[in-house]
Amino acid sequence: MRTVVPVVERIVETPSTVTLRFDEASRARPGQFVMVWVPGDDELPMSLSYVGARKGVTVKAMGATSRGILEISVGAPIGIRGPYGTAFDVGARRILLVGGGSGTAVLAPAAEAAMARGSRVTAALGATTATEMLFEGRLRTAGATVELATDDGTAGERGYVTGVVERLLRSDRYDVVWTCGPEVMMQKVAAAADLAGVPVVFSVERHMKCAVGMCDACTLGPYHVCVDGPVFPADRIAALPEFAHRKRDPSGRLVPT
Amino acid sequence: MRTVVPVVERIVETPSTVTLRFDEASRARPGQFVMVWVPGDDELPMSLSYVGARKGVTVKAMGATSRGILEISVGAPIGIRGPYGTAFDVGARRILLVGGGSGTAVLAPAAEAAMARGSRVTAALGATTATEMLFEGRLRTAGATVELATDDGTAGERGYVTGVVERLLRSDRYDVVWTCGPEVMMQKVAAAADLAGVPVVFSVERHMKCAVGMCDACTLGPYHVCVDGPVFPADRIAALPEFAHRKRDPSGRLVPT
Amino acid sequence: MAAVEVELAGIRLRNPFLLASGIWGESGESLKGAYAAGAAGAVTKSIGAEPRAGYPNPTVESYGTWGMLNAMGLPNPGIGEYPREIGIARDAGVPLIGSVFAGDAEGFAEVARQMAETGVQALELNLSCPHAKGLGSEVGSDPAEVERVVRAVVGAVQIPVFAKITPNTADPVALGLAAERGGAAAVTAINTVRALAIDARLRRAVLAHGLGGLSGPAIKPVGLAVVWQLYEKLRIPVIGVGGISTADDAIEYALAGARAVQVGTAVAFDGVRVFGNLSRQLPARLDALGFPSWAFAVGAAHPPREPSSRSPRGGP
Amino acid sequence: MAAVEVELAGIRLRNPFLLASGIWGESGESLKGAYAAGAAGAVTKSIGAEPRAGYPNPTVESYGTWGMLNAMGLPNPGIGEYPREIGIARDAGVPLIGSVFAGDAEGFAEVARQMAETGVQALELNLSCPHAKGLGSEVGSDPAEVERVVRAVVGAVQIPVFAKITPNTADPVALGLAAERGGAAAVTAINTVRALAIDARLRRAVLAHGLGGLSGPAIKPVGLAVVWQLYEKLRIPVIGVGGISTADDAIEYALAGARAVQVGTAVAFDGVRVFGNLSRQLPARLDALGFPSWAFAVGAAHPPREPSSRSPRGGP
Ligand SMILES: Cc1cc2nc3c(=O)[nH]c(=O)nc-3n(C[C@H](O)[C@H](O)[C@H](O)COP(=O)(O)OP(=O)(O)OC[C@H]3O[C@@H](n4cnc5c(N)ncnc54)[C@H](O)[C@@H]3O)c2cc1C
Ligand SMILES: Cc1cc2nc3c(=O)[nH]c(=O)nc-3n(C[C@H](O)[C@H](O)[C@H](O)COP(=O)(O)OP(=O)(O)OC[C@H]3O[C@@H](n4cnc5c(N)ncnc54)[C@H](O)[C@@H]3O)c2cc1C
Ligand SMILES: Cc1cc2nc3c(=O)[nH]c(=O)nc-3n(C[C@H](O)[C@H](O)[C@H](O)COP(=O)(O)O)c2cc1C
Ligand SMILES: Cc1cc2nc3c(=O)[nH]c(=O)nc-3n(C[C@H](O)[C@H](O)[C@H](O)COP(=O)(O)O)c2cc1C
Ligand code: FES
Ligand code: FES
Repeated sequence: MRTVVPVVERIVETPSTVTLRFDEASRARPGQFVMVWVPGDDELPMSLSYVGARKGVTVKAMGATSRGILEISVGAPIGIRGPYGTAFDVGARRILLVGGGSGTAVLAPAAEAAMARGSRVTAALGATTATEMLFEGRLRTAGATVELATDDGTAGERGYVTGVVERLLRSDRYDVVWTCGPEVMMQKVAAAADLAGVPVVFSVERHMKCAVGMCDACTLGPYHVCVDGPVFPADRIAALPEFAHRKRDPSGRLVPT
Repeated sequence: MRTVVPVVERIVETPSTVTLRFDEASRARPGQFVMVWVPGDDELPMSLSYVGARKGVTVKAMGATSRGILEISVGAPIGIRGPYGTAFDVGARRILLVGGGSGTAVLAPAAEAAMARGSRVTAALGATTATEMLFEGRLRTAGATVELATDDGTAGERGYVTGVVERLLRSDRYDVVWTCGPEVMMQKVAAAADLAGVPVVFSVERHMKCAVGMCDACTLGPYHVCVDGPVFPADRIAALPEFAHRKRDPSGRLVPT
Repeated sequence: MAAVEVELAGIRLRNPFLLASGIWGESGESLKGAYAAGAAGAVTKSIGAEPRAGYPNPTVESYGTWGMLNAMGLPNPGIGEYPREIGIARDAGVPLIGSVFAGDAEGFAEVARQMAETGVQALELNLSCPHAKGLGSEVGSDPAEVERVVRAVVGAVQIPVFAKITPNTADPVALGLAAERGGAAAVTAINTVRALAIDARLRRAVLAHGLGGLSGPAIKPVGLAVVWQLYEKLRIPVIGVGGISTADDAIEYALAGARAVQVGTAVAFDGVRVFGNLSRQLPARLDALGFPSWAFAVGAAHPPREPSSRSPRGGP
Repeated sequence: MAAVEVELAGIRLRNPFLLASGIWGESGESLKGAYAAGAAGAVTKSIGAEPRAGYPNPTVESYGTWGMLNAMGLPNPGIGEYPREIGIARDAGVPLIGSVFAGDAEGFAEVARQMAETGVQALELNLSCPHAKGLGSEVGSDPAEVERVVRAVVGAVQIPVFAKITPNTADPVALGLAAERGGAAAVTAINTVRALAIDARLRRAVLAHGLGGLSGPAIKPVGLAVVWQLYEKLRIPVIGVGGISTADDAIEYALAGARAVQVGTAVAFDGVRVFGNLSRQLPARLDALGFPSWAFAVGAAHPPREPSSRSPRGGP
């Protein structure tokens, strides 16, 4: 269930993103998440960016807590609950992976697992700027074809990664698209894939408390993201009025995203 | 742990003794006891007189509760907790079994188990009168040599079974003596066996409540009869001042037996 | 097959199983989902006058299969926003019990009035949250306060009012009787048991709030005791809650005196499908135990009582 | 290796583990046996003025590995007979805490006086038996009564007096503070949690008495909460009890604020050898968790407090 483990490695991935590795024996599948407890601070859901016995989470600086996580040093103890939630089905043959910002964290282990089983992976990664590009090297090393987009054009195409995605979907055939990033981005990806007739899988985030499907904090329409997700077939959630436009705050109120 | 089962057979063994059979799957060894709960009345410790899947207890009319148990009819539900406590070591080759009154109840399944493994069993059974003799037929059927004693001489020798025991110990060699009955009787049996150099095993009774070694109701010197007993090597308890002479009442006071 | 319908303060329920407050009840879709899964109805999350974010994480700690500790801190969107959620569930036909909390009788009456306006069938007053300061348990552990709160709410609404009481008391019967005097239509028992988890490696309390409430199988014996005691002395029906995850657990509550039951933590262990399992298994289990109906089992473990000592309990 | 000796109200204990009252403590041989097995000392069975047979069987119900329910009904040989048992344990050098109960302050003072004469090192007042009518819990749930009882006993004896309080209360701190005001040298928490078991097949409560008290692992979080709360407000030491069966459980109690701990139900699960296991494992576990001694762990999960707000806690 819950365990307390020391951080055994701390890797600075980008100026705003750090990976923390820790040894934890549970079986996890790519797409699943853990609740990471920074003692004395909050406990936050984090996708596993490494799913083996030496697990990892890749954290982007957002608010106070995530910044706190970034600063955890090697040897410091953290609390881990999980793994929780649904996973990617790594059986597809030709996979297009679309990561926006730190969204790539959850896609990387899924891509690795799929490629290890013989799948062909193309990754379209977006970031604000070249130095913020996450896991480009990791994916190339694993054998993926990687295409980039940055807001400022410092790497790959200038503009949103959705442009790259549209081009890729036109020029090649895929069995599935996996995407994680801002919900508006994921919605655009889904729209493009729909045109191309390719099914899409989302990894989504909602405010989480219990992580065991009890407290209702993470509802998204009829679903609880902690147990029914975070990995969802896009067609189950893309059209929900609460997707891309609204989410629930910690009180359960619907607020604009 | 606790289970509620219907009585499936009711056998009148003697005018004052009835066996109730019930199906209960736990593994029990000869010598162990169960707590028999008569709903609405008390719960009492009873040795298992049958230890297989169809278990049995053989109850003698004493006070109100045991009389209540005697009157339970086939189909009525009873509560069973257990089996608890220590068992007879059925590995001995030549066994002398000494049962006083309903004490034979716990010896019979042990004798059967031993004979099934090739042991030779001689049984010395005592009772007030011929009609109160318990399990004589059962033991003979299983292959034991049976010798009897009754207070009124209506079966076997007139007098106490201890006389028979002394004679048997003189005329034959045994590896062990198993005995259950009044403690004064067991003490006499132990004295005789001591002279003959044969180790003795007692099955003893004390007031029981928890049956799991917690409440201290069943203390006998440094032992708790519910977990350290009821089957004891005689040399551990025969000389205790609390044996044969005193026991604890339900309040924990030492009272004369 | 044994009949399992229940009549509770004039509300007809298709079975005795209600979703307990605070589990799945923050959103209308979830209330609807519990009903679709098989629950007879749902108690909403406890709603207050204002939105509350609740305590920071960690808010839960689990103990294998026998228990769960939580200190959510009564997060809720506030009665201003909540009618939207109620609407979704009500339109789907879910029998709803609106749970509310406040710091005093006036506060309770006001939020209860607003909750009643949403069209719920009954109200449940959370007089028993063991870990939110000034909200519930302090009010809920004083019989005089309980009576005052219940009376104020009963005076403010037209629908039946249930009082949910705490097990963290020397005398649950005093609380139940106070609710009855105040005009409650039923008493719900129990809320969670005050508890705390420590992590020795981190040398601190696990939950951000420190104290929390224990729920799940471990508190079933505690809930049964309270229901048993209430049934002995109250005339109004008792709704049992605490550690129910099987039909047999529910039947034990019925035998102790519960007219209906609520299920909470089992949803975390088994998912909301637990309501389907429970409602499917109940008739067969009642049959096997020889009860012609659920109503027959209610209170059946108590020694027969003088007919005059309390009002008859009809069923279902 | 971490030091594990404890000083408790002037009594030096070789480790923090005491036998809890009511387990094994009816006979002198058993008190001696617990000490021989590794306990640092033993609390006696709660002794009253007169012999009591206790309730009829069934007196216990067990819940697999997580709990135990009992309603023994305070069986005891009475203070007239009990000195014989004490003598056996005392002669064997067992540090002894004599537990007593009565219906009111005068009764407590009288039986306490007689218990003190037997040569026990301290007294523990059972103010908390959840199921014996008129004996304990009624007295023990009213702070004013608790204070009165403790004061009466403290006035009647020369040895330290511990007050054992109930978890079945809205406000354990009020009870602890009352004991402190009355002159108690320590507070023991907790006794069992009021609970009940039903057998659906037999349609009745399992225990002959109906209500009983829950003990064992399931109540560890409940006991930790009470100890935590008491430690925050009391100046006298707290003795933790409830669900301890491993050295880690004990360390959690220490972190919550317990100076020493008692072990009860674990004896039913593991036998009295549990005391050997606990005392052997404790130093290694403290080492692994980075505590130089048991005393260091006491209260260590609490946020640092103003130095002036309470008396310093020395150790061991
Ligand atoms: C399934 C899942 C997987 C995630 N995986 C990653 C990941 O791999 N890497 C990563 O950097 N982030 C991930 N997140 C997001 C992460 O949990 C936090 O939301 C983010 O780190 C911001 O937290 P903060 O407290 O620093 O920000 P704050 O400034 O405190 O808050 C910013 C936003 O963070 C969100 N937030 C705060 N607390 C929570 C919470 N308990 N649950 C969800 N959101 C919360 C709120 O929506 C808030 O608006 C994931 C979230 C979910 C639900
Ligand atoms: C390990 C063990 C095995 C036993 N096996 C058998 C058996 O196979 N057949 C059989 O007929 N009897 C057996 N007994 C004895 C039985 O438990 C009762 O003591 C006996 O039936 C008389 O009970 P009563 O309530 O009818 O008598 P009462 O008239 O109520 O009391 C007579 C005596 O019974 C004893 N007694 C009452 N309650 C208990 C109790 N909870 N535990 C122990 N003794 C009690 C008391 O010593 C009392 O003095 C066994 C006892 C023990 C401890
Ligand atoms: C996560 C969680 C949140 C809860 N929130 C509330 C609440 O808001 N209002 C309330 O009256 N009870 C609340 N409860 C208590 C439950 O309704 C129920 O009384 C308790 O959990 C015991 O039932 P269970 O063992 O089936 O969970 C909550 C319980 C849990 C576990
Ligand atoms: C069988 C049994 C008998 C008990 N008798 C007493 C008693 O006489 N006096 C008392 O103060 N506590 C009594 N208790 C309570 C224990 O001392 C202890 O407070 C409680 O069981 C919690 O600890 P545990 O979980 O380690 O058992 C008894 C508990 C049990 C299980
Ligand atoms: S986080 Fe509690 S239901 Fe999902
Ligand atoms: S019957 Fe309780 S210790 Fe043996």
